[in-house]
Amino acid sequence: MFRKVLIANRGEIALRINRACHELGIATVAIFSDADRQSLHVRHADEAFCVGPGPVARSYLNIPNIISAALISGCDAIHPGYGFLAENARFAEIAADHGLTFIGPKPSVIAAMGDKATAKRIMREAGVPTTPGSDIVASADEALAVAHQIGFPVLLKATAGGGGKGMRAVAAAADLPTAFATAQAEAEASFKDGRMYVEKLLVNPRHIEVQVIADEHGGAAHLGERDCSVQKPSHQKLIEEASAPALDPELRDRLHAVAVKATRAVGYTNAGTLEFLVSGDEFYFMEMNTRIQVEHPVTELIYGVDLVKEQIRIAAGEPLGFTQEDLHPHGHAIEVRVNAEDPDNNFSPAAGTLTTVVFPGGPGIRVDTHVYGGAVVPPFYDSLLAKIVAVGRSRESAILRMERALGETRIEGVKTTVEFCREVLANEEFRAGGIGVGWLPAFLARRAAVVS
Amino acid sequence: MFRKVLIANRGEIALRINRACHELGIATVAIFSDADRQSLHVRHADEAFCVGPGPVARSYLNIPNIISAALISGCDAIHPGYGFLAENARFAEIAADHGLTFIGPKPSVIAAMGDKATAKRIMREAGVPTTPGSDIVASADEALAVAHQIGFPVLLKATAGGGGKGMRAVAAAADLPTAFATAQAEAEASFKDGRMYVEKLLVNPRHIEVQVIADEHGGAAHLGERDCSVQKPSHQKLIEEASAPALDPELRDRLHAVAVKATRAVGYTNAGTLEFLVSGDEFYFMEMNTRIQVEHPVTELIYGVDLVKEQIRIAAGEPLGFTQEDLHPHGHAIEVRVNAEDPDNNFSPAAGTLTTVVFPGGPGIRVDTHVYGGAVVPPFYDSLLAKIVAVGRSRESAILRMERALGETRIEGVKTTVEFCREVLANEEFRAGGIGVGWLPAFLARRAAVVS
Amino acid sequence: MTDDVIATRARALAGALAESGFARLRVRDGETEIELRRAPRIGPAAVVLAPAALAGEPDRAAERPADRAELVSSDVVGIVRLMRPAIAEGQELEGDREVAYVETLGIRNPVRSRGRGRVSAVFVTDGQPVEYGQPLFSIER
Amino acid sequence: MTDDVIATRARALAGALAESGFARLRVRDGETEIELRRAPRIGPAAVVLAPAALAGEPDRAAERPADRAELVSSDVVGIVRLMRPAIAEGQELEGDREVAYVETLGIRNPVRSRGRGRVSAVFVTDGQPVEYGQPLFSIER
Repeated sequence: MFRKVLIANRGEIALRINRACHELGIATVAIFSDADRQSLHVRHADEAFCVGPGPVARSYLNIPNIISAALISGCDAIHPGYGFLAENARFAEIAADHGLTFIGPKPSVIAAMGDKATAKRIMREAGVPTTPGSDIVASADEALAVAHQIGFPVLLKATAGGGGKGMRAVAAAADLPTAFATAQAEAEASFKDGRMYVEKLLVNPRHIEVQVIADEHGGAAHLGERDCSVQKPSHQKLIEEASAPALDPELRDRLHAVAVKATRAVGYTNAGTLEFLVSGDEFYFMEMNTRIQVEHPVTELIYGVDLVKEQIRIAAGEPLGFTQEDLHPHGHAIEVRVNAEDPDNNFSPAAGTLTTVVFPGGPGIRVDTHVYGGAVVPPFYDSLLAKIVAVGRSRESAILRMERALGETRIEGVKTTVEFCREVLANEEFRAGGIGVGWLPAFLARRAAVVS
Repeated sequence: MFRKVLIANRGEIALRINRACHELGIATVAIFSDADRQSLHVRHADEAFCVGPGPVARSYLNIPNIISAALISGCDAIHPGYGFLAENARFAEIAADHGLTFIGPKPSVIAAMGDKATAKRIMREAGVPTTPGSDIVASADEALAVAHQIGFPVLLKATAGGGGKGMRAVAAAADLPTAFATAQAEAEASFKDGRMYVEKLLVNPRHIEVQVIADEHGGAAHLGERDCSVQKPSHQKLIEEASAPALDPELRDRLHAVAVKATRAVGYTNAGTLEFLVSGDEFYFMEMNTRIQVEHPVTELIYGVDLVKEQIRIAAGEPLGFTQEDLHPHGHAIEVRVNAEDPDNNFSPAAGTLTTVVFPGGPGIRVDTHVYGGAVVPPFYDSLLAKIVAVGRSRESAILRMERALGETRIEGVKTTVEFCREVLANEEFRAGGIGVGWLPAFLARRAAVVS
Repeated sequence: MTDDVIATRARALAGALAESGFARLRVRDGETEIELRRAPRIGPAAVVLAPAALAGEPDRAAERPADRAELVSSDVVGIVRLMRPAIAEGQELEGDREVAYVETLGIRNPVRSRGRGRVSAVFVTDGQPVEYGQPLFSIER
Repeated sequence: MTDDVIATRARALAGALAESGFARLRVRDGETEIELRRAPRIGPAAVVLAPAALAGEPDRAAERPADRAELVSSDVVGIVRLMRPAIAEGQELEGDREVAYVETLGIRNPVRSRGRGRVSAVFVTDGQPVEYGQPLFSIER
């Protein structure tokens, strides 16, 4: 087992990793930017290094300073968390070159899954259903031919795309040439890579993802699925659940089986997530995240497995402590992301000082957070302040518990998503279960119409 | 099910009950003293009534004002929590007389278990082993005869005793007459009841208690045992665990079986706890607590049962939602009591304003508390500020998790038991498991010797 | 602001005043002005509740004999019953009569006027539930 | 207090000063006095670290040309290497020479003296690990 781990992240996930390390008896080294000097992740680590000023490019993405901090402090491994350098294959390689174990899959797997077109091709070859569509198309005409073949509506996507850039939804043939030209221009400008492909556009699918885990000795298992269909118009997840409600048991079994098969096929090691779009009784591979996810606690709560500890054990060469047969979910878990955002203003992020911070407690409640009364929310980073997670025997009891937990929560100083999420939880359609990714944007539109 | 419940308590247990009610869709009414106006239990309840000034006799023990608040606000039930009026049979009767359901066992059972000598006799008759000893003895001579029969050391106890008053340990026959006289005088002065009995004094036994639950339809089950042997010299519990470590499986099974048998024999309904002293491979009934215990969360965490919700359901006439066969413990849980006390000064309680309050979070951690940054700790009440509970797959992982959780905890403004409990958790004898109730006082004595 | 709300706020402010160590606290909020002064005599902080009109007359408000107003509060949780003729604002009191009682589990807890004075405010209506410490009325002595 | 500790505190105080909007901050703690003044020029806050002896000479401390002291900090995380002859307190500097470098993953990040001045404090020793923003030395210009 490792003696000392550098945590190449900030915020709640840095604390999460710090907790796992300490519970395993491993010393920790935090990194921080000038803006995070007072952060809890710095206070709780055994050592801490300032690696740069507030802006991420100069601190949390500053590979030389981060690797240097790991070497100076005598670390033998680096945990990247999520975001920042978590899916940066080059960072993983540089770490390895300096004798540091990167807690995650092999760099080649990170790189393959990081390229969307490559990932889709690999998965298709492994027998995983992917959205009907093309490989790279050379022109708008070629895209049009594919679109006619798979049927409208379609999605034009840049293979290097991300954050909605280089992507256009096209409802009819007449609109395609213009959409292709603008999306390609956007991709060239943003990513210096204008390669485009065409995909069938699913109407209001569900976002369902499967948690997988694999060791370096051939052991692999899934830890069920999560439903992350409550997404902001920006496609960012807001509320997640495990298990997925109102999901056909046969479809669920197929999802799980395909996920484990794919994990083995790509030679995956460590924890990962396969994201699928589910439409009717079909599912399509979307992407694989080669890291721990924000929403991993809902899985932990129903499976009783500490995923971050497992990540560390696997990276240290240990075999999985369980087989598929040992894993049985109990109850239902739901997570609400408490973001420093204004839901009434397009979820625009807020920065400032948190004057009051009271989190919920009691039975069935888990809170993962790095903030406290008096903490400053810097303007440079993700707006996630806390994850509140509720577990109950049934989905209904978990939702009721979450409602009372949000009722206990008091955060003052910045606007947050707490009250908005209470509205969502109270909604009958949400409560019925099985909503698609288009539901929250439609809910927001209805809500705005009522207000105005 | 009830529509509205009055919570006749304060502090963390009032919040705990409030949570259970809200998760069941029941409205709540809090009561509070003038000193608790800013308390979270007041803020989170649907309604709140001030029932008197700070001192408990005029507020939290003020039966007319409490019942009146319940009637005025239209409650149909009262949950007493622990302490205060929780084991006051008269309060339960008065509530019933006013048409309010008392969430607990029948008043007659509360009364019978509240008298130690009666409780022991009833249990003995039900086939539960009790400490060898006498019924009421009329004189020191009679006590001496009993002592010779059961063997020294013995304990002289007032049947009305409590808090160590009217109790004397006697090592040899020569010391008995004087001890008897002083203990009896003390009992007469304190309780106006000088009736005494004699009991075998067990040397450094373990305090192990069994959680039981029974409905009004003949359903009864146990939820395993808790080890509460880490006790301050005042016999107050400080750290509790479920399950009990290093306990012979056969002895454990006997304890569980006897507890359920006794529960049925006394016609017990609702949640209760049978406390035993365990010495070698024998166990002896000590007392039965006819209420929820402070340390109930350790049981909840390993059994996945919400005991307070079950209390409410049972009082509303519902049958238990499970049978003994449905109940299986998973993992190990440990609770640390964070008290506003100075461990270096005989755990003398402290009052004041909490300038900083940061509680731990993350996987496997539950916090039950009513305090927050800026909260005032009044001088009138129990010193319990918070219960931090950790659950893990094994006792070792639960202890490691608790150590990191206590490391994250920051409470400033009053002295607390946090750092002291970390010392206890780090101790090899504690970690080995199976220590007796004499262990912590001895640990304190050794510690004081080192310091001086 | 209803009298109920004013009373609740006044009680909260009285707590704040007691803790602050200041002798006087004035809060103006829209149409209502609440002023509290620490009573020089033994007893709870005196409370003066000035109606809206006074907000425009600061001088008069400042000159009022505020430290001579006495707050009469409930000692129990129960239902308040006003004796006939019902006590009213502006009424002059004499002697020591039972002006109201608070009923708790069928027991009558009398509230007495305790000497001369002028009723400066009545915070409760007949049949209203009250908690411990809730102001019933204030009397200028 | 070791220089290490002083440096750490000075950096924390510099942050506090920057946030406060005040032009000057002085902390006296036992034998050490740390005084910070906002630099009138563009650039980071100037830091003056006064040794213990100065605590008894408030006038001199107040009169020092504090706003002319410049703090030289590390821009990277790495190991500091002092060039020979090693920079020392009291040393007069001229020109723009490389007085040290910080080694990060084998890359040499030079630290230059940038003109005339007198070394008023050296906070690091040769071979010491430093983090981003860690003061290396201060120079009075």
